[in-house]
Amino acid sequence: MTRRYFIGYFDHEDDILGVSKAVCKAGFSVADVYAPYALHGLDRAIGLAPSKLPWVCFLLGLLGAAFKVWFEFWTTAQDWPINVGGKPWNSLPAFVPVTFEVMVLCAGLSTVFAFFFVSRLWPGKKPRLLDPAVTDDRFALVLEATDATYDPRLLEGIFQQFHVVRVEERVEERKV
Amino acid sequence: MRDRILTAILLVASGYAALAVAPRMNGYRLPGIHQGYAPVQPIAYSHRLHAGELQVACLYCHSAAERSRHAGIPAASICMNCHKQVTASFGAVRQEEELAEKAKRKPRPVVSPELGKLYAALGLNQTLDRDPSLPQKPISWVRVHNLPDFVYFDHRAHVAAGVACQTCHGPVETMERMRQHASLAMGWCVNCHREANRGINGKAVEASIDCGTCHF
Amino acid sequence: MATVYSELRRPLIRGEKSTGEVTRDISLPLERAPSLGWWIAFLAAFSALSLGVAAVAYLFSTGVGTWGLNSTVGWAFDITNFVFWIGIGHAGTLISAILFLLRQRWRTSVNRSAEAMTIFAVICAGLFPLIHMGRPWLAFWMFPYPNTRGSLWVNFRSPLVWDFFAIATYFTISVVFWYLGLMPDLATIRDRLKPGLRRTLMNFFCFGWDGSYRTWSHYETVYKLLAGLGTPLVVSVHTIVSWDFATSVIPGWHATIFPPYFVAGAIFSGMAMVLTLMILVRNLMHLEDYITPDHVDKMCKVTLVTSGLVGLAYATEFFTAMYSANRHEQFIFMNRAFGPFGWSYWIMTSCNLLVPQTLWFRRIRSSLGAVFLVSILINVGMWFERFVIIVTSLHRDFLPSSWWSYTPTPIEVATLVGSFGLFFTLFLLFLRLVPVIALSEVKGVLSYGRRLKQGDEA
Amino acid sequence: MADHPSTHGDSGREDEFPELVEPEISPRRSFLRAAGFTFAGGLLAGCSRAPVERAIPFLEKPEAITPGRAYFYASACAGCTAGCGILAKVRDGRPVKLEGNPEHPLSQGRLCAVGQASILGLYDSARLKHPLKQSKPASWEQADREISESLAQISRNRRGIYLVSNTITSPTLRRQIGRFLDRFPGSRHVVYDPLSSSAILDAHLETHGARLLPRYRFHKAEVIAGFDADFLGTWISPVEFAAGYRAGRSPDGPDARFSYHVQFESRLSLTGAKADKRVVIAPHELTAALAHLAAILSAKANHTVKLSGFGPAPVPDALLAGLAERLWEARGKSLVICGSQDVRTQVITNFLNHLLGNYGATIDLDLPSHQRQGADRDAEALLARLKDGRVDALFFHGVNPVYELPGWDAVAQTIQRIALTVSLSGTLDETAELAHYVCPDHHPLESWGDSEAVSGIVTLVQPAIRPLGKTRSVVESLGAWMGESQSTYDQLRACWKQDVFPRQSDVRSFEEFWEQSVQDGFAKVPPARRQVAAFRMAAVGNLAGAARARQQGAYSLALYPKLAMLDGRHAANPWLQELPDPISKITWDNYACLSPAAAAALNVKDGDVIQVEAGNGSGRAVEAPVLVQPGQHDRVVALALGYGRKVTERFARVGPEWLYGKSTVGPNGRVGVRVNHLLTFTEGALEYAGQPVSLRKTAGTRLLAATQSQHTIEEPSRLRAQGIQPRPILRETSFHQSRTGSNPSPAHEEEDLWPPDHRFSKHHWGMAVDLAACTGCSACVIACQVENNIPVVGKDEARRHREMHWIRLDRYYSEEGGFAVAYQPMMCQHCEHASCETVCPALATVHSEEGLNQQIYNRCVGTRYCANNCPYKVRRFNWFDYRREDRLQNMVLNPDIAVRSRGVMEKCSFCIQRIQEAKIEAKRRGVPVADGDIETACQQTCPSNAILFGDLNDPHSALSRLLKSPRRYRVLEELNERPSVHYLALVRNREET
Repeated sequence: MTRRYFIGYFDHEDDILGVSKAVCKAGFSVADVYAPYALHGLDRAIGLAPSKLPWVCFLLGLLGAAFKVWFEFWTTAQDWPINVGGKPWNSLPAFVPVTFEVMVLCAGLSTVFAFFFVSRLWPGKKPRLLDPAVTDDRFALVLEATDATYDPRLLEGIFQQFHVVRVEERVEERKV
Repeated sequence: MRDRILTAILLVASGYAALAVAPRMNGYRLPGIHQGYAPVQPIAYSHRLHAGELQVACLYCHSAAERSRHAGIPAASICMNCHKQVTASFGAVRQEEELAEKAKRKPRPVVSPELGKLYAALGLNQTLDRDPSLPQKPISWVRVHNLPDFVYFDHRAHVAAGVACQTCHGPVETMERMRQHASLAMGWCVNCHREANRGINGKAVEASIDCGTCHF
Repeated sequence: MATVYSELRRPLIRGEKSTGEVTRDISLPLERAPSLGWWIAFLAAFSALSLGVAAVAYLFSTGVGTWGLNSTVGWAFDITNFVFWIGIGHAGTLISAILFLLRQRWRTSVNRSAEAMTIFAVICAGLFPLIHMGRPWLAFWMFPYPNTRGSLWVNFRSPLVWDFFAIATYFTISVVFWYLGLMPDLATIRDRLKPGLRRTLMNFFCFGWDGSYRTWSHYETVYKLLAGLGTPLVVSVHTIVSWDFATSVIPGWHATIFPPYFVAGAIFSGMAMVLTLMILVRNLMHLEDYITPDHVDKMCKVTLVTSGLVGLAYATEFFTAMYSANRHEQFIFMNRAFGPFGWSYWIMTSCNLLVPQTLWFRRIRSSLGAVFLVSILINVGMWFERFVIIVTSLHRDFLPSSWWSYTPTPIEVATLVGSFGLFFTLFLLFLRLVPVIALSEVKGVLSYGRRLKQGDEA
Repeated sequence: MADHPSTHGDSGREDEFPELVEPEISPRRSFLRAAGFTFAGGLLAGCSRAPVERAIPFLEKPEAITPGRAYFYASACAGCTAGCGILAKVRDGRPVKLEGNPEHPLSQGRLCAVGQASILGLYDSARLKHPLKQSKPASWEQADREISESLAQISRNRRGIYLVSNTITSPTLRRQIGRFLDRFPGSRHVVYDPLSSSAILDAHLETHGARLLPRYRFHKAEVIAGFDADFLGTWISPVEFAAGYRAGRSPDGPDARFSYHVQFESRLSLTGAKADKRVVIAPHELTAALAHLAAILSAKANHTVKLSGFGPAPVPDALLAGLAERLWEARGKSLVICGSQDVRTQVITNFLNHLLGNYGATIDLDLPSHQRQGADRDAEALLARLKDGRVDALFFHGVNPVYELPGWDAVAQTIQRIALTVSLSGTLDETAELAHYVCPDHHPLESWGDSEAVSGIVTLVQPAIRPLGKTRSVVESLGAWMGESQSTYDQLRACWKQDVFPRQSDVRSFEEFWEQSVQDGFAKVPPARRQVAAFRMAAVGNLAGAARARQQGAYSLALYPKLAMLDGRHAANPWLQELPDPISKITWDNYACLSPAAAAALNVKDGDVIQVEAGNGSGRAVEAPVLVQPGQHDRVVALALGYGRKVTERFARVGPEWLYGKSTVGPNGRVGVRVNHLLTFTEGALEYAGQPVSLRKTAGTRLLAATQSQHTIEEPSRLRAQGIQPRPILRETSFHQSRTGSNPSPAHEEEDLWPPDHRFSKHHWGMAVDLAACTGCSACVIACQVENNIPVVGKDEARRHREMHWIRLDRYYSEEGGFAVAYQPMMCQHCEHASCETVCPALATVHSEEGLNQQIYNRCVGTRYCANNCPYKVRRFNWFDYRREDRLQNMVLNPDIAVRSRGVMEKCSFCIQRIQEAKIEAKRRGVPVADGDIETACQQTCPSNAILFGDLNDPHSALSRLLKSPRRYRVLEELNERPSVHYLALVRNREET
């Protein structure tokens, strides 16, 4: 299947924010924006849903903590109870620090791995480089030409409004 | 290029560190688990024959197990309790008798090569009497069950509690050559102690799993 | 976006940099051969490291007896260094996580190197619990793993096990956090390179980052989450380190004030170390536009506040001892200040309480040389704080019959020097291998304090 | 398990034991050190299989021996001449521990530090393994032939043959020597003791007409007045005396009694530390003090003897009058003893005891002691003869005069020049080095023998191991030179049949008597009563006004034996060298003790070297480091004997060798300095104290290895907070208070926030330490060291406060209410709420179901957190691999315990191996463990019975009963560690104020 993309390059943060908003307003749906740094308000501008990663963080953190507190209880009080300094078998207060650390570890690592997963990042992945400068000082707005409302002329007009540097159409062969 | 030099320097430095440490490491050895260890013994003594076929009780030879932490390897004199008379396998003796009958001569004494080593160790002559001119040389068995030195094991407690020898040593009565049957790892000991507290053959047993039971 | 910008705000980055200029400024040093200054610094650091490696090799081959410890003082330089380094390791996460959550945007210039500092400091810190062991080759026994010993686990009641988990977690999360921040910048570097091995390598390390906004959006969330996790983590780590002492029975250690006291002290020493390093980096890497006197000024203020906190803790300890009517407690504090190790106590108080008072003055804060000196003194003072806590408490505890003194051996001193060597070696390599300044973050704050001017143009 | 458990050599082979001389490296250490190194080398080694272990059974097993079981052989201790009965514990053919023989009337099952340590001498690789001729190995045949020929020749000419020995308590050897002297006309036996008491014997010759040493019966004494006699430490028979002393001082129970003990002394001795009242006087003031006391008492007794001319009383009259009053009240139940080597002083002492009616009561003359027989006069005469060239043959046994006696170093060449010099010493000591022949004696554990240390108690010495070298007992050697070839065993039996057996009438057959004696280890056979003449008043009359004329000097010298080193015969024993002196707490050295005032006057501090010169420029001087010793007379400098011996040169290699390690030996290459040349023969007695000396500060300093740095419980006043009581570590009460019960130790409130998860349902082992009984004699320290394979660390490590002893004797001085000393044995307290356990990350120290704080060496990773968190600081860390300097001495290792590797924490285990052994044996027999079945090593050896181990759970155990005492307390109770070790408050018999 062939996919057609319409790409506009911009040099300024305000322009990309503005054009994104304008394009959305005009009814286009933005395929993606490429930016050298995170822009505030862009996700709202292009209508990206909030990330669900906090849930991953919360649930896996909770899971890690639960496992760890159970594990500590099991090893100290059940599997092989050993009298340590006359402390009770179930020394729950003493289990808290490690539980907390494991919770943070699980939450943090799982969030990051989930992020890699949802963003499809892995070591050595071949990047979709629109322009080497998008990691330097250039912004790119990508629209996919599948939309019914797709009108290159209208787009060009909006782009011009926001000091577009270059406009490009790209055709990609993609397996579905 | 400079990075490579750097790498080289780092490697050389760690090499030197290793060199400083390595010579001191002689003799550092991990206590391993030697399950299945069955070394060749100086005399091919068969537990299968003695304990299995002939049903000699374990404690007949390893009598110290009742009174000492070590079960002990029997003195050669214990062997001689039987092997004063029995000098070779029944088959070999029969064969010689038959041959002698055929040749119409007195049967010659038959000594199996393995028992010959025993007699040699004791310095016995042809008629199995002590010959002072022959040197005595104790038999140097290879220890099969070696616990690390930081483990204290006492046969007395186990024999008194009624633990069967086979529980730890395995089916000795089937072993041609003695073999380490169990892992003798700490977990193996501990788990047996845990179970033993439920009683051995209906007899209440006190098998502590305190560390100080074995380690001091 | 009808945002109103304050005119009072001064730009965070000086020199009217454009985004591209930022990229070039930060990337160029990585592409150039190292300067002579770098080489001198590196050689010095590496020599110190080698000395430390030799000392540790000797320690491993001969025994802990090569240190000056004894039956009464079982910890001294080893754990002092450990707590010292772990304290240093707190500023990075503080700057990247807590200041991030507090929306202190000036952090962007320093967070990368502060985080790197954290990681290297934690590496240095983590080494000491390992090498202080009598049988370091058995250190893995600290970790609960199923084993052939009937599954003998670890003692979860022991603060050392807590420590092990805390440091392991802190190190992991710090590395992940740092690396996450590094990914977009590595992509920037990659895109400046010609196709080849280095570019492939860079792409490998940046996970094929392409600046897609879907990724950026998740990235922002993850960054925020990690910052959220890192904040309690950083507090917990030094809290747990303080529990090594606070849960014991030794007077001078057994104090409920220890967790906040240690955390404040850690931030204090960490800030001092950040100041030391930033002033060095600024000059070494010519980052005058990115690390500005404003940054130094802000960090000085944080240092001043934490110095006050630490001072309060010192005073509280003494007050508690006096108020407690506990004879052991009272003695240990008298002994701390006026006993045989009194000198270390007075080094500690003068460096940690008196010296930072100079930071009240703008003239001092704006003089980088003065700040550099102050920060070094604070580092010295904070090292002695740990020494005071550990050694003076141990050397005269309950039974006078076992009172004893402590003198370090050259092996211990070499180990301390070696840990600095390791730290600076790693830090100098860091300067050469990755962008010292978080490109993608600095680019985000370029407009800060200069929009008004642009608006005028428009 | 240094042995290979089932490894038993054929006991019939001749060459068996020489193998032991170079034992294979014990696998224990390499194993423990095990678990390898994560470095490559470690990994490689880890891949290989452990070395093949061999198990060599007996060819013919002796009926009575089961491998792996310990057997006890009754014998006699040869650590000194006190002749305590011992049991030698033998495991798989090697003696591993000595314990007192509980049946023995002298030691009563106890042993002192020296006795405990003496077993190490058996495995001393420096012991001679064959005879020497001119320092070169020779065969026995050659040596015997040549000595016999030489003897015959000398004897034909009736020239001077001298056999020099120390006190010989062995009837068999005495008999053999008698025969030897008869066989060679012109031969004489000279007996001297390096630690002489000859003045006591000489005084009794004057007062009672017999040169003998009485037997002192401390348990009968209610008032004891000691004058420079360290009877609890080093004087004559300390174990027997300490046991007797203790028997007279038991403050608990309905039949409580507590003797009153006054000690007059010039330096702080162990005995003075224990005394209820301690009076510091200079050595030369002793006579006057005794004379004045005698004058008061003779007045009370309405005697007319005048004792004047001894100068003014050196102590306040009231003090003497008070003491006299108490002594007089306790007539017949008092005891005056004096350690002086001045015969006049001893005569006055005898007179005092006579006045008090102590002869026949607390002093036994009928069954006297043989523990000191030396006649210093003879030794002095022999030296003169040697110088005159009137000596042709010299035999030395048990003495080392070249080291021990003054003037002998000057005759070294003479000794080599005379016709025949034979040393019977087992080691190449200073005298043996000069001898033409050295015919080494067995170690006492290798030989048959006997000992009659006290009349009527004949102890058998039986071998516990085959001789490790080609040595020969003295009895046999003497026999060989007389042309006889009887074995020692035969000689012994012959002697017993002739002399010992007839003394009794209970057993008819000698064989039966012999069997019984071998089993018991001794025979109680009182000799026929020997009539001792009544007290001769004339002896006292002669004294009047005859105080010894003395030169006056700035300082007077006191040469004294240290508890562990005595006369230096055990100087090669590293255990004794490393034992902290209970007074000074210093190891591996001797030093010049000066009082604080004297040190201030000389402007010296600990470790500054001073020169002590005697005899005004006669060259008799010694340089020694200063030790500031409280409790010492201001004009006295005290130096310990027994140091600076050549055998200590071996200790240059003791302890770990590392970059900053310092050698154990001093600049002279030896441990300490020899001071014996400062001794003098004065009026026919070796004089130890009272000689005038001059002191001079030198530029040098020496490091002293002390194991304690703070000497008082009170904090330094500069650091003491206002209104704070001293730490409740050591409690003290007076006998009166403890009687009236006005000193109850309030039981500490025990509150628990935790659920009671840990009840000790079976046993709960605990211990009680009675501070009233403890004398600080340190026997427990060595007993523990032997029992528990505790390494020797060397001086440098001791100086770094890394000594490894599991039990230490905390010694506290107190200045309040007069100078006082208190001892507190401190070992692991086995706390129920042990703070060490909680902090160990690896579960290497945990609590047992029986209340023991267990240390699992092989699990220990060595964080030292436990030691830091121990309020009692009783944990010991293996900073290095502490190997034995003498590998042969690995033979003494207790095979039931691990040897700890480097990097591992260790501490008192309550002798868990003994607990396990008792439990397993009980299990085997099917009976419960009975109270008293388990004795820890420290308890077992304690001469004053200060330590009691037992089951706290058993309300009827001796321990539980003892702990009902109001004196009971626990150290640092307020920390709620709940120690299982309880202490009983120190008691002193103090006048109430």
